[in-house]
Amino acid sequence: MLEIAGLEKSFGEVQVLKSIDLKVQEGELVFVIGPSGSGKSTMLRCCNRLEEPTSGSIFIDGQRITDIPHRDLDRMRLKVGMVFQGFNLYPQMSVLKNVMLAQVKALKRSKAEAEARALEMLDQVGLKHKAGAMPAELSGGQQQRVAIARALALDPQVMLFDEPTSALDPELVGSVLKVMKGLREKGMTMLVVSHEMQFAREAADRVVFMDQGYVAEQGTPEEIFGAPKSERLKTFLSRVSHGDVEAEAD
Amino acid sequence: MLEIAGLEKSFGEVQVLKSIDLKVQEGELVFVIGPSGSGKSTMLRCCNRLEEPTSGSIFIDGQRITDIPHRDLDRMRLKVGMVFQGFNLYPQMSVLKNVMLAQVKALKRSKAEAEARALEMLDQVGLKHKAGAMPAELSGGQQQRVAIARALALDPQVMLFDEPTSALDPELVGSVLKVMKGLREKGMTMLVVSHEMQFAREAADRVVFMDQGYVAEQGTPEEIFGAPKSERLKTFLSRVSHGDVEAEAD
Amino acid sequence: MDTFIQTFFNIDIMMQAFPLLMKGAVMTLKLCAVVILCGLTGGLMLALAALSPRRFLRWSAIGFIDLFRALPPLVLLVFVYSGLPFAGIRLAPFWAVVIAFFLNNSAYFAEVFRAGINAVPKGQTEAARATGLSGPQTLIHVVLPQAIRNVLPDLLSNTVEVVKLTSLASVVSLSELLYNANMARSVTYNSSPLVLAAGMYLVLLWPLVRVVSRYQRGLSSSH
Amino acid sequence: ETPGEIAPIKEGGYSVALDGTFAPHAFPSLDGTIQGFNVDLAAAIGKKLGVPVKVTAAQFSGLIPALQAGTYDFLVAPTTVTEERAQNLLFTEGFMDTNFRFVVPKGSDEAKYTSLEDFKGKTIAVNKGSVYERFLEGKADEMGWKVVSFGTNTDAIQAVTSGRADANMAGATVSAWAVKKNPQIELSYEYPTGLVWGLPFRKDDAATRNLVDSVLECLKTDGTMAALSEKWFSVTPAKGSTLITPTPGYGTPGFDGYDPTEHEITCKF
Amino acid sequence: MRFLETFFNGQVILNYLPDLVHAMGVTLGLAAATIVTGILCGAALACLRVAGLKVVNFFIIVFADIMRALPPLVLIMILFFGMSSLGLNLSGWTVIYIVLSLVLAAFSEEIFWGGLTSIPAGQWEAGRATGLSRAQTLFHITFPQAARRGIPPLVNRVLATTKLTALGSVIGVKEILSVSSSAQSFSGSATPLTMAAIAYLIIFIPAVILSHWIERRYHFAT
Ligand SMILES: Nc1ncnc2c1ncn2[C@@H]1O[C@H](COP(=O)(O)OP(=O)(O)OP(=O)(O)O)[C@@H](O)[C@H]1O
Ligand SMILES: Nc1ncnc2c1ncn2[C@@H]1O[C@H](COP(=O)(O)OP(=O)(O)OP(=O)(O)O)[C@@H](O)[C@H]1O
Ligand SMILES: [Mg+2]
Ligand SMILES: [Mg+2]
Repeated sequence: MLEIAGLEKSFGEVQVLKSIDLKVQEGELVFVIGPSGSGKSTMLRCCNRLEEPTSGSIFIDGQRITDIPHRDLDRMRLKVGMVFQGFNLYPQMSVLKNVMLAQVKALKRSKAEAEARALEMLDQVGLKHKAGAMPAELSGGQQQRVAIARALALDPQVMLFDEPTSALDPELVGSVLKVMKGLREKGMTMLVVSHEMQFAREAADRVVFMDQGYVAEQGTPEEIFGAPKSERLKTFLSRVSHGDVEAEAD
Repeated sequence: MLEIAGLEKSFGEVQVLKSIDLKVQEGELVFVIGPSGSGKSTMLRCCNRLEEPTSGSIFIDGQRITDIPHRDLDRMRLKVGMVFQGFNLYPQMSVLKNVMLAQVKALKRSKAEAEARALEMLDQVGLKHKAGAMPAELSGGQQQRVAIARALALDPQVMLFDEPTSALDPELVGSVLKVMKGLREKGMTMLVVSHEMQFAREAADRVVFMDQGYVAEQGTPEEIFGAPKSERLKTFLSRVSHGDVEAEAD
Repeated sequence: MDTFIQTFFNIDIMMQAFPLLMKGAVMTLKLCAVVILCGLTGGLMLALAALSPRRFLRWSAIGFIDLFRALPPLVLLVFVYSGLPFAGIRLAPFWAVVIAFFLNNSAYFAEVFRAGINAVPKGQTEAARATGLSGPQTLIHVVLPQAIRNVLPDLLSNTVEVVKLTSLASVVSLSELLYNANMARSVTYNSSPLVLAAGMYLVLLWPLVRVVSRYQRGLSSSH
Repeated sequence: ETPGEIAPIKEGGYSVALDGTFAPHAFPSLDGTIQGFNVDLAAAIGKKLGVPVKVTAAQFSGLIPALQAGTYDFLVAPTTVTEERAQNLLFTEGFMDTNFRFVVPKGSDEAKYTSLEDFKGKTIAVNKGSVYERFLEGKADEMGWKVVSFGTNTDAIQAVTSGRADANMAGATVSAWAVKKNPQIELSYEYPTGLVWGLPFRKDDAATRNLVDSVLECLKTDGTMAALSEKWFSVTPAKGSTLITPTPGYGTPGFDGYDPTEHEITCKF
Repeated sequence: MRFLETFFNGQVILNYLPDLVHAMGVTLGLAAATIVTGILCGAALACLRVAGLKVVNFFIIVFADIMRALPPLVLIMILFFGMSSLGLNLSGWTVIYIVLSLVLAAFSEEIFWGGLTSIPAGQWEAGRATGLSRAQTLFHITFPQAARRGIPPLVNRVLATTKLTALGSVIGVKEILSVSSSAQSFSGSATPLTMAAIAYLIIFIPAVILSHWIERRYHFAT
């Protein structure tokens, strides 16, 4: 479904991604973990060309998206749903309008159709009753679920999540993860950058560990968490799971 | 050291704190947990009168601070260090200036003295080398440690922490908790609102569970986490620790 | 085309008028110095009053701001200069201008400051108060520097306006740049002095305008 | 107030004002000082009274309120005496006649016009708020001309030179001066009005008005006015013209505020 | 009571009221036309600037700088007299309208642009990631936010610029100030000035109140 081959990306002099290869099968949920600055977000953003790859190819559903001309980008992006750490709901529109906007403007759905679909998606994330609310009136967890509904309403073939819960209070994380689990059960293909190890253990089909612009290790959750091979992954896991042991490298 | 007796607080019609009684002994580290909206922040903010209690008394070091007249509030607040979720460093000043400001303006220390003290405190939180940096150049964890240094530099008798790590990336949490652990070893009296259960287990002398404006349960970490009595606490603990099971109450 | 150049870009006439215009420019600068300073100070005070928790103070300040933003400065100036004497207050022209513009500018500046202060997160005040800083200390050391940074472009824009506004001072016989240009024009029957005056305004204000834009670019790159 | 009362001379002298963009009556030299017929007139008044007269130049909109407020003792701007103005201000007797004169582009047909009717259908530029504007507006329907008014007479003349208007109308002296200074225009028809220019005072200050009125009478008879006219207008006043003929009583006869008290003409104050 | 007679003379008020009411209409019309044109042009320029075309942006910046730095009177004189010596006769009303619109366009362009640059990148990305085009994202998402942020300074500018309609008196546009200063001169009374002040208050006080309402209405938490 999603295939990344030899992906490289530099910002000016700095090479952030150094040859990434990664496949996500249809219906698979792949988790990406790794230290800050290892290039997780950049890789994700390359997958819908929010960043332009420096070299390498990315295929979605067999179509090579890395050489699509700019004027066709918008159409391609409809196939890829993306959820950001910061939600990025449009503060000036109601929840319903947030979910409808791209349906009407990019997919050219009729208003009625878009509204029906929006309500359906809001229902799926458990927020149908908040359709009329403004984003600022929602908790972080609710905002993130709206962001998910917004992406889903466009019927994407793949969903990309960039740390969808890291800006949330602990109590609010659960509701978002629950929605993601629901998606998985419905067979959505998902690539998720996140530090929710517990969730990764339970729900992920595969876990990818990125380090310094490479895919350093990958495998089933059991392999990655139960029997990490590289030193770097071991250190990383211990740091993340007991937040208390090591000082951050300054 | 810190004693709260019969504390009540209403915002307009809504009573947020309904008779709170709590004692923190000298050198003790007390953890406050509880669901969102239960009044944890409000209670903390009453302790240095950022909120005015509606009724009840609070004593710090034997002095009743709830009837101090307004003009003496500033002096009282020097005895109580407070660290917020959002760090709230002053973005226009260097790290050093952040830590010096209140020393010079409120404590009337000389610049030289304030600077020496600031550097000492920055050293204690492991950030002496960042004294000249601007807050925006620091990671969240570093910013939070500067905020702690800023409070410590005023030689407070009690430190209050309101979710000091909840705005931090998981990898950055450790460094802040390490600093708090260091403080505990030095005998600082601390009242901490936080969801870092792991840390509470290891470091707290006592854990207080707040619910709907009451102290619903309290005890040693073993009692609270190992043998919770009330239903509410049990549900709360299961929600927080496996973020995946229950949807947030809307 | 030739008449156009003769009427608007006659170098000879510009040279003749230059000393007179320079005199005017000096008066304009003097006025600006005082007027801008007063406007900024007054605006800040008003903004603080408009944000005060005290109802009476707040509403008075808001009323003041709205009233003086609605009155044209020329009318205000004539009233100050010629109305106040009826109340037994006779002001020198310079001070009449200063007072009238103080009323007008501080209202405008107050709106700018108010927006700036509102944009400073509440947490900043709380953090400062929690470390024992007094209200005024918090304002001076923590809130204002950030507020001013938030609205620096607007402050400068407003300042540019004030400079241009000083051309009204001629109503009360202060011969500033524009009035002197008009005088020169009435002697020479030629508009070149006005173009020269425009050039002087440009020299005076362009740097300011540039700073505004530069600053805005700075803001955007830090986002 | 008693008719004919004359105020004592003010110790510290008088503060007077005019609009400084009104050549040849008051206009700047390029070094920034104000000169002109009315400036000299103010000085002559001061000389006769033996006290200083301080002349201030300001934009016209500020003059009248400041006079009313007592900032100025009187105005030395040439102000046409009209019925409406006389209701709010006191005037001295006319110090000179004010005829209206058209100014037109050099070499144009309009230069040969000899009556108001000739200007039918033309666009005429005029100084806003002047009696000329009033006059032209009042006759606009009858004469079928179009009136455009400008902030200053300089602008009105520029409207003629830039082709926005066919003619300009102003006081005869002003028009003559403009033509002298500006090669693009020439004089046309002069319309005799029978109106005069006087100096305005506050309504409640008849005593000072009377004082200055007597000074004007003196200046008219002792040759000062004639000399000023030659200096600024290059015209020797005709016998019987207002410039050299005192008017009986105080003020302008036929207008509000006229005080017919008879008195001797004297130059001793 | 000379004060009352000077500034509130009943006879004078009666005489000039009709003229002044008419002038209020002129001022209002001029102000409304200026506001609409100025803000629309400013918004269009700011949006154009987003496209990032170097040459175009250079001209926008130069335009905005000059319009903000030059006293509008000078522009008015040049456009009114200068253009007619080049054979283009614009009416006084048109000249004021053009110049004030340009000035307001320059200021509002800067305000909108400032607002646009302060919109978090995430908003752009969210729009683009859901398949909206650049123009759509600008139009539906970022510009509305920028405009709302710009409301307070924009209101300031709009008030200041529309009051500049008083410059119309210089070139014979019969707006409030022009009519009142004529009246002042005709009557020899300062009362018309009071009438002008009141006329301005009648127009602008509701405008200020409306602006407060707009500010509240379009304020949203972010
Ligand atoms: N637009 C950019 N310009 C320059 N450098 C960039 C840019 N975006 C990212 N980088 C750099 O690329 C590197 C990888 O960034 P990226 O955001 O992909 O890391 P990450 O693994 O997502 O980290 P985190 O867990 O902190 O989000 C970092 O060093 C970052 O500074
Ligand atoms: N200034 C205020 N005005 C009105 N209501 C307030 C105010 N501050 C807090 N509240 C209300 O008081 C209740 C308790 O808030 P508080 O912030 O103390 O909860 P908390 O336990 O700290 O929650 P969280 O974990 O989300 O921070 C909430 O219902 C909140 O909406
Ligand atoms: Mg990232
Ligand atoms: Mg809280």
